[in-house]
Amino acid sequence: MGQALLAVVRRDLRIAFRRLPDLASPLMFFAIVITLFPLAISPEPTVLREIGPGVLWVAALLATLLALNTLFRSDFDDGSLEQLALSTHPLPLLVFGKILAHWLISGVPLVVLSPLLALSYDLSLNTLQVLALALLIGTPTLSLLGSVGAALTAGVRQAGGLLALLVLPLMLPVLVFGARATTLAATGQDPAGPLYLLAALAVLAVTLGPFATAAAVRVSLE
Amino acid sequence: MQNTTHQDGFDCDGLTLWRGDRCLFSELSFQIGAGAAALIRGPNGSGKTSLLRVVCGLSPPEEGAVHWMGKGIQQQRQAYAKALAYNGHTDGLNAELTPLENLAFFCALRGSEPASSVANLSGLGLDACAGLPVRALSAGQRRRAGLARVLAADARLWVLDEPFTNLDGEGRHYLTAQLLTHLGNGGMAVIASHQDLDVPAEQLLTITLGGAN
Amino acid sequence: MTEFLEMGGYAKYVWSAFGLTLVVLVANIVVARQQFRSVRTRLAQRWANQQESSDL
Amino acid sequence: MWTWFHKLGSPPHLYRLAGRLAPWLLWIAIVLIAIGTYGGLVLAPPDYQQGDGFRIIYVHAPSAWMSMSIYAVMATASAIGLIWRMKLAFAVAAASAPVGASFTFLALVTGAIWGQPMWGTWWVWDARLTSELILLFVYFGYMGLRAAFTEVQKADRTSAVLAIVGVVNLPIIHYSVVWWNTLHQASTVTKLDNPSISMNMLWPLLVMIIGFNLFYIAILATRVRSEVLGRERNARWVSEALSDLSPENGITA
Repeated sequence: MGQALLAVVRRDLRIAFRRLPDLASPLMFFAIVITLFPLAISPEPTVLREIGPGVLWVAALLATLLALNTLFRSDFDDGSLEQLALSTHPLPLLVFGKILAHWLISGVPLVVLSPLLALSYDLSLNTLQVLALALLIGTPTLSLLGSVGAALTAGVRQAGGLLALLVLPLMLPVLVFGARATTLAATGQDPAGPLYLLAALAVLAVTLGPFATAAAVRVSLE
Repeated sequence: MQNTTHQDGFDCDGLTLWRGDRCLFSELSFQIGAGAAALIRGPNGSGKTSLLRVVCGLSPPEEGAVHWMGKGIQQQRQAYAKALAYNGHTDGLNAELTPLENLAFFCALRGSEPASSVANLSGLGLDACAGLPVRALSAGQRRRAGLARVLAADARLWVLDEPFTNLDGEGRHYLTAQLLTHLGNGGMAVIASHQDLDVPAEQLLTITLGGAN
Repeated sequence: MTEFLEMGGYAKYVWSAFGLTLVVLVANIVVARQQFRSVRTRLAQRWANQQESSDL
Repeated sequence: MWTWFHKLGSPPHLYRLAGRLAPWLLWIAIVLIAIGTYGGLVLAPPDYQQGDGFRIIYVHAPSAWMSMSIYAVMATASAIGLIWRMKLAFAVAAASAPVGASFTFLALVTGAIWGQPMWGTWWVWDARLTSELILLFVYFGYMGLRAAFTEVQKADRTSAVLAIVGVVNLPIIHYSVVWWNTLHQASTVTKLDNPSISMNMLWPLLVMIIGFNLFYIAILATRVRSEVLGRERNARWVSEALSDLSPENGITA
């Protein structure tokens, strides 16, 4: 059982590293969106400190959304998704492998990159740590929820806008708790409450998500 | 076509499928036992591919059921998956990986030996391009790599969609030989194709689609 | 009567809310019937065409 | 009991039943809504705090209630469709979505109108209004996904999965919005809570809610007939149903 999961993760990581530009574009997008706001609002450190956490989390959400397109589309087009569905191993497990690989190539770089970019928002070291921790807990949920939308729109051409409309409402709780945790840290308060809520969302997403995504894959393959 | 479910074989019972406005086939029933192959013929767009996808359990029919060893395939998804090897129009190979990597992945999924996949690759004359990413392969080579997966899966039931397209004479010969040995060992096959299968008549069941509506 | 219409100073809020409700309810009825009628006529024509082509 | 449920599953039966029920349901709904409106606008005393402004609740609360219950109907119908393969359940879900979206929009705007005198602005990030707004996006997402597929069967099953995923997530989204709203309670003192409701204020509200529900079912009946015709267009009974080409209206109102 675990073998199959590892096989899927290894395969997806190998494919991802063969197409580095696809890997890098969500991260570049994340960085660019973050640099827009000081230009749009103001370079004042006090202002940036206040909007920093929110901007970083919205940018993280949009970057994850961008990265979702590569999750099922190529496998749907070249027929490997059919082979996964016809495999002897349960589809939710294989789909979980794909989502895990997707998180490793899109979520984890966000966790690593965000504190560096957050420096430009003059946030304290403690805030950067909490931001990274909150993203570490929140991005798996984003990938799991997003994968349901990605599977449902795998067969749809130019599904970009539709995918956003389907998935962003589902991601709101993560945005609310994640941004709140970071803001609490930025204002020197204890961010434990929202972090626990984020963790609760993650547990819920990990247990239910793969089954929903597997059902979505089966339906889009019909 | 009697509708009794064949105890140790494969059968379709009263299959009906619509595609939007058109009825592709209705009340379609056939069965094959060990060593037999079903050839699905019919003009383009007559629903051959759709029928194969129903046979694999990928898409549910409007009415009717597919049985394997006398039991409905929806009730034994894992056992049926073990017995089945499917190759559709697209060969299910990722373009960035090499044929060998693709095959190794599917063998790992099936828990079968990767060594057998290497043998199949060479048998299908793919040694030269085993190291190239699939996107650099010709359509014929891609088709051979897809068939290599079917051969490596050592499944009892082959479901192949136009396996001979893009294959040259030598490839066709090799595939037919493999098919005959597969049937010889009690295997079964459901194949959609425009070409004839030179399989002995008593082992061949031909089903023509497209005349129905 | 005018006192009633004033709604204690909230006239424009209360009447705009009830007015919009009326619009949405009527719109639902009209759209539902329109859709039903257009599906019927479309299918009736299609059925008529089929009859014609099979009588040839 | 099961024969009733099974008979509902046969398209011609449902088509005729819906045809007969729709006019009656609609008339009863219109009468109830008229009574509720009269009760709400005339008979009910003004609220001691909000004066006559509170009367907007008689349209805001029922439509907010409908927006959520219709989505629940869609999710249940989708589950029935996926589990028991009842095509008509998908027809109910497909028919309900636009009606649900219209009630969500109505709840959103009447909520904003109701809040305006209190807050002085046309939009405030109140927990319930924000949840209604998100629900409207969810409805548009459902209808958008359904429109992305030309083939009815594909659209049905894909949107069914979305509806079920949605109904699981909606409570979580709502409570995270409420949680978020309480954080910023300090800045906006207002909250869209129901004023204390006395009996002669309450009965018009209940009448309105029942009226809205019957209205929804009446509209659903006609819309399901269209969906059923569309899905069964090749069945023999459809040609018979169409043979009387007289414009037999779904709704005689």
